Amino acid sequence: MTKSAATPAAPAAADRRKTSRRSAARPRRVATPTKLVNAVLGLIGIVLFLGLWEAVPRLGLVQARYLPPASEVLTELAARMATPTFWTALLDTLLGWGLGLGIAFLAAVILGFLIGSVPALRALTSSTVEFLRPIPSVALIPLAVLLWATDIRSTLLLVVYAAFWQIYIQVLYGVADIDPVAEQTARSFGMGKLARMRHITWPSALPYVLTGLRLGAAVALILAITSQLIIGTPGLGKEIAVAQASGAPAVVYALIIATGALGVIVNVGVRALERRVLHWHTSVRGEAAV
Amino acid sequence: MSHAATQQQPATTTPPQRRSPVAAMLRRAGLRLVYLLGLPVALILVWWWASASSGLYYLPAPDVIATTFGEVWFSERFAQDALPSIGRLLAGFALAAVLGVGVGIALGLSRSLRALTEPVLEFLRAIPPPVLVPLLILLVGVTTSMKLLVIVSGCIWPILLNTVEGVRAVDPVLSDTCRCYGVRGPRRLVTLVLRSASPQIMAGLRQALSIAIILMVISEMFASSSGLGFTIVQFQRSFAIPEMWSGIVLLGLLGFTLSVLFQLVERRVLGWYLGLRAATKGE
Amino acid sequence: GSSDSGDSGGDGQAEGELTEVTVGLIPIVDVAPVYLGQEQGYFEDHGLKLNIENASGGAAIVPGVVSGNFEFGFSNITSLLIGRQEDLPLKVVSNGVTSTGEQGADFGGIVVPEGSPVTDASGLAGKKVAVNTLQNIGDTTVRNSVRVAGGDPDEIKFVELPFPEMPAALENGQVDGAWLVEPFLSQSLNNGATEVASNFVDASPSLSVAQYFTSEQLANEDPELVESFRTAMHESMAYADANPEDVRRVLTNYTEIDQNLIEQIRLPHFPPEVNRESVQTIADLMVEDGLVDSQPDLEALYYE
Amino acid sequence: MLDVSAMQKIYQGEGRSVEAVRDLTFRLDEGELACLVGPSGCGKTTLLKCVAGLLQPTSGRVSLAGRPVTGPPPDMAVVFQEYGRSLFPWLTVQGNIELPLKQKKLPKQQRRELIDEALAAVSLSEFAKSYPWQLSGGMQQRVAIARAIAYQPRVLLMDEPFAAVDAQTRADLEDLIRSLWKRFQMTILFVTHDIDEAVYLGQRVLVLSSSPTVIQDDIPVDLPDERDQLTTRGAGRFTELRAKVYEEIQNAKRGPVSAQKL
Amino acid sequence: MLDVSAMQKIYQGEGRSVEAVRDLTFRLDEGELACLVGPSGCGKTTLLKCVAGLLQPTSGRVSLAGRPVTGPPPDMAVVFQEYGRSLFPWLTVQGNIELPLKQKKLPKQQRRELIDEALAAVSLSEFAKSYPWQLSGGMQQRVAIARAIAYQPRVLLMDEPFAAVDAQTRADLEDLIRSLWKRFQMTILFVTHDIDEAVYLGQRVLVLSSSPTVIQDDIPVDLPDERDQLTTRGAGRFTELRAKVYEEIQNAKRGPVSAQKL
Ligand SMILES: Nc1ncnc2c1ncn2[C@@H]1O[C@H](COP(=O)(O)OP(=O)(O)OP(=O)(O)O)[C@@H](O)[C@H]1O
Ligand SMILES: Nc1ncnc2c1ncn2[C@@H]1O[C@H](COP(=O)(O)OP(=O)(O)OP(=O)(O)O)[C@@H](O)[C@H]1O
Ligand SMILES: [Mg+2]
Ligand SMILES: [Mg+2]
Repeated sequence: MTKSAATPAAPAAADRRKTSRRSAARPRRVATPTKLVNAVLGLIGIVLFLGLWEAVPRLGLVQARYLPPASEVLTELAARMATPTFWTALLDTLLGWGLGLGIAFLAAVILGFLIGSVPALRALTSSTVEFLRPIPSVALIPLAVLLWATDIRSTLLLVVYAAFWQIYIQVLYGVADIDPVAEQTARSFGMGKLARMRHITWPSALPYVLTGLRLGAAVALILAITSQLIIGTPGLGKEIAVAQASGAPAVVYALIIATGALGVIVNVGVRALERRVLHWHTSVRGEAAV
Repeated sequence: MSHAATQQQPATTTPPQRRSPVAAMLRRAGLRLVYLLGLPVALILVWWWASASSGLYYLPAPDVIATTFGEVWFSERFAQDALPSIGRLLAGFALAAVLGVGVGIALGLSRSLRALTEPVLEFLRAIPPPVLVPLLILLVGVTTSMKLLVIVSGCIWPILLNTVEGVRAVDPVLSDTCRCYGVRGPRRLVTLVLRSASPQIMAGLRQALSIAIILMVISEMFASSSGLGFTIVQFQRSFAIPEMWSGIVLLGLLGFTLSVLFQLVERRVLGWYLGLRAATKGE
Repeated sequence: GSSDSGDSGGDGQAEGELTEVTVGLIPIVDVAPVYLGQEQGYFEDHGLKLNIENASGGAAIVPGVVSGNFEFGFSNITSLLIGRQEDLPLKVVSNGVTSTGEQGADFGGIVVPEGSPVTDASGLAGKKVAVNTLQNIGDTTVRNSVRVAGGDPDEIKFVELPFPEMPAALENGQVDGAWLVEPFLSQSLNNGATEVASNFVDASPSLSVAQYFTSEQLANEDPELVESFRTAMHESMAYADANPEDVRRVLTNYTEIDQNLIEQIRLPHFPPEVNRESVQTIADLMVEDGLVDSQPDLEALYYE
Repeated sequence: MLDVSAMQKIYQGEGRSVEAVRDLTFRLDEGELACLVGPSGCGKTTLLKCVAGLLQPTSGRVSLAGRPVTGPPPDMAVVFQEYGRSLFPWLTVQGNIELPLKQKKLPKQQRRELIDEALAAVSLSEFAKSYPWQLSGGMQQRVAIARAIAYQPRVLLMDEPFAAVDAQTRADLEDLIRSLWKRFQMTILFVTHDIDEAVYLGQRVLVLSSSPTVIQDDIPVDLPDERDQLTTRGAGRFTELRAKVYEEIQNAKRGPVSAQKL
Repeated sequence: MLDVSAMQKIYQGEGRSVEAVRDLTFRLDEGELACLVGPSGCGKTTLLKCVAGLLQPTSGRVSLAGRPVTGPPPDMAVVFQEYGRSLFPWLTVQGNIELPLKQKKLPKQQRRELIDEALAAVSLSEFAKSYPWQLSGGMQQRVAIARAIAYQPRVLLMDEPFAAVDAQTRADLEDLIRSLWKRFQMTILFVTHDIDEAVYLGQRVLVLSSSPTVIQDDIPVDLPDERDQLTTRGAGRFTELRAKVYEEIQNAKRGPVSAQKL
């Protein structure tokens, strides 16, 4: 909270006088330089990572024919990106991912709030939940194929099953983490269970929910790709499977980069969302310049 | 001034309406049993009905699975295949916990470090294990450490993310208190940062525990010749469907057992937190 | 896919009334005849419109066929035998690939890394050998090769490794030997590996390695459809067997294999008929290695 | 209106239990304003929470308007001692005040008026759009007060509501509470540490003994109803009452032994 | 010792900035005990945090013992206004007091003595093993005070440390602070809302104007050094000083215009 000295240079004395309480209320939305700094740092991180990747095969630590250097992979990716197949596959992946994540998120949030705030329900379900959670989505593949073959629903089953638990557990912990004083305040004003859930529990659990969303988003992406890879539903994963079966590592890694990039973009989105909906929370406001 | 933290005097404090303690205990135990088994029993019944009515080869009835379970797992296979896997699972989980919390604290405390690494970490996070495994085989080889790495690579994320968020959310008043009294370095980490992030870290660890089980299976789907995951995949590939389901049931039971153990640990670690919550409810 | 009507299929069907059938394949060299047959219009000639789904293996294809989501699938013979043994209603309708029968020139083989002391299959006893799936055609035929060469097959330490990872594992010394198929076989040989045996050839001079299959249910309900597929498939196989250059060309359509490698790889044979004798050999090997408890009922497997 | 009889509260902690309140019995009539004083840690907050239905007494009975209190009764507002934590950090000052009004289903226009009025009463009109964590301690406390008064409750429970504000503001707020009380005929239970404040505000002053807590004394404040910071506090009777309360608290602190003399 | 000159603090929030403190200049000599009073929200906490090195002033200079303050200086203790949140909920009362002592690397025996002594001074000896959330508000505040005095700091900053305790305890604690101050020759900056308290405790009373804040007045308290709750508060000079501070605060509240007259 006190770390940053990023306050702009002190305004001129005359200006300073004007900064009374009244004028202080004037909104002054500025594109914070910290945002820019963060973006630059992130880029540096990526460049370092790519540099490392480039170096490892070039220095002969692993054979380049099995792990092609980053430059080669990026060239391959650029070539792919010029083809419509790539974009169709990407769209297919995004569709499976988005739908699956959406369903999992809604279900997890609704069930998580419901079960998390009714202790009896929670006690009743916890053994089942703990039993079901560690069952790998991949084990459900035969079942999914049996039911829907390579239809998108197969992908959805796997994606929803995997992402649901991640969000659900976060929501459960989040629901438990309300400030009791806030909760009592709401109760004393006669707010019912539903109203409290909407106005108190939901905002207090939001940090957990957003972490759950970030976790779930990545897992959903992973499962979307994996199911395409194994079952062969259309999408990036299927392309990866073809490339793997053909012994073309440059293509495999190019597609992996595309996958990873999706992950990065998704994270940027969730972070932006977090800055909007959690601007009041210590974790976010602590980072605003003080 | 007298502050008599009066010890409870049984005669005056036991509410009269309560029945004998033994009966109450029995009732509580019964209730817990109902909570524990109620839903599973209901679900098994539904499964029974579904498998009977569908007649699907891939959906054997629960009694078939149960018999198979006994045949398959009450044998030396448990010691040969399951135990080493569980060992790897626990080792991987422990490693991920240490790494996740350690790195998470570093990232949570330093904004620039976080900005620097976040895109790369998010990139790595989005890579599915089935394509990550080949890379790990290439880099590490077909060894136990490769399997551990697969487990770590998957279950570190919930720990890491939750730790980062927990550390970021440290109460500024507590943080100021520490600064004032010159509490820094390792002591600050232990007494302030870790403890105050612990509810969220525990959420991450709980997530990671079941993910570790999943990744144990995945790590044994490649480059393996034994193990719980390998066995399940082998059953699946050789169309031994009831056997495959029995393996899945074992995974579930494993998850359940670990989560019960985890809960015990959690109750210790978060004792203050649970107490605080109960206290304000006046219990 | 849809195949509800009994009047579909059959030869000489009017154009435009094509029946859509879904075929579950793996994107490897072996299934080139399907793509060629599609190109040549054999399937259309028989009133079929193919809908190809690429899966990564039998785990996804067999349930698809059993449940009727796929009309036909592609799988190796060992998996089919195991499935049949487990009472899965599978029916082989056409041959898929067959070994070339030439030692050292088959589309699959056992290789050892450069400089390995192992010179023939018997040397693999006590060594770590990679196969793509354990308890399947790879390890049974490798064991057979070792046995034939005079080694002790029980001493081999098999490791399961996907084909794409094998060349690297070989080169990095993580395994002492590997059973490889094309294109990884040629790739590995290019990188200096040595071929010590052709395991398919060791098992049988003409081994039917993989087949196209359907479910018993479909076979009973819509024999005409199955018959059309079988005929078209046979025509495609014959065409592929006669036109290896076309096979190489069509590979660029559905795989990502490097162009240079495509020119090099050894193509399998594509005879339309299953060599039942070789299947019996495989079944015997499976019994010997304990993959199945009893001699599989081969007759039940074939669609007549 | 409010009836507390033989109330006991024991906190059951891990392994140890604390008897916070031993035996409290008192009545408050409709529209009464009573102040509650007592040594630190004697159980004032506990009592208040039991009255608010937020805690269940271990034994004894609390009833409000004839009905036993099992949960928070409607039309009640509470200002918590932990004012900072009772404000919702995700809502602005205005949002915090508005939330219970929304709950009451008041139309927007009326909500707006109530908010403006309440904020003006605690002189925070300019901070309507600020977040609680952007305010000083005293300002946060005033927001909590504003929220309670905007709600126009029939029962108002306040737990040391002026602890964090300066003397002048405190005096203003005291007058505010008295005027609201008269205007809306609320029933008010007011916890304070300031003896002058207790006497100035209340119609009665309830003195709690130190733990284990009983009612040490119940002192009626027979000052004229029209009170004024200067004249009332200057009156001789005020000083007398003040002294009496002071003395009772001294007795109270000497512990339950002296309390038993009652 | 403590030197604050032309200190200004502007809080930069999202989109808006608040000038909490405009221009503060004052000095505190080594071993001085100064009280800080001012209207709610005028910037007392802000000033204290700047002195403690927890906040960086936007402009101006704060220096302690000749060195500019950039971070919390060693040998300083702070009692925060948000006493409840400044206690570690996962440590017992004893653990909370012990933490800074451990950091000071005191041997176990000495730590134990200091803890016992501090707890006795705030009359909480019996609650050493309780957790902060098992205590009442006033008790929590006393734990925070105990932690500060057990630390035996050279500079002690206290932000309304007695807000949540009853009158009698408050008087006791006031005497405690004065006696500790004399014993250890600490430099104390003490924020309070209670004018009597400010006059009774301090050698000087600094009056802050309302926001944007400047020093409204700096009133030396020329009461004898030996003070006593009864006689000192009864003294005529006390009443005079009290009235003077009161008047200055009234002026202060009238806002920065009157402040500019200074
Ligand atoms: N959650 C709890 N668990 C155990 N003991 C508690 C709990 N809450 C309060 N107590 C105990 O109950 C007693 C009364 O607490 P309470 O908060 O009611 O006091 P209070 O009169 O409000 O004091 P203060 O004026 O300091 O706020 C105290 O001794 C305290 O230690
Ligand atoms: N984090 C913050 N962001 C924005 N404004 C703040 C912040 N903290 C304090 N302020 C503003 O600074 C001013 C001074 O606050 P400060 O807490 O110093 O007051 P104070 O004198 O301690 O008041 P009180 O006696 O009520 O505690 C207030 O107007 C407040 O709104
Ligand atoms: Mg209290
Ligand atoms: Mg303050």
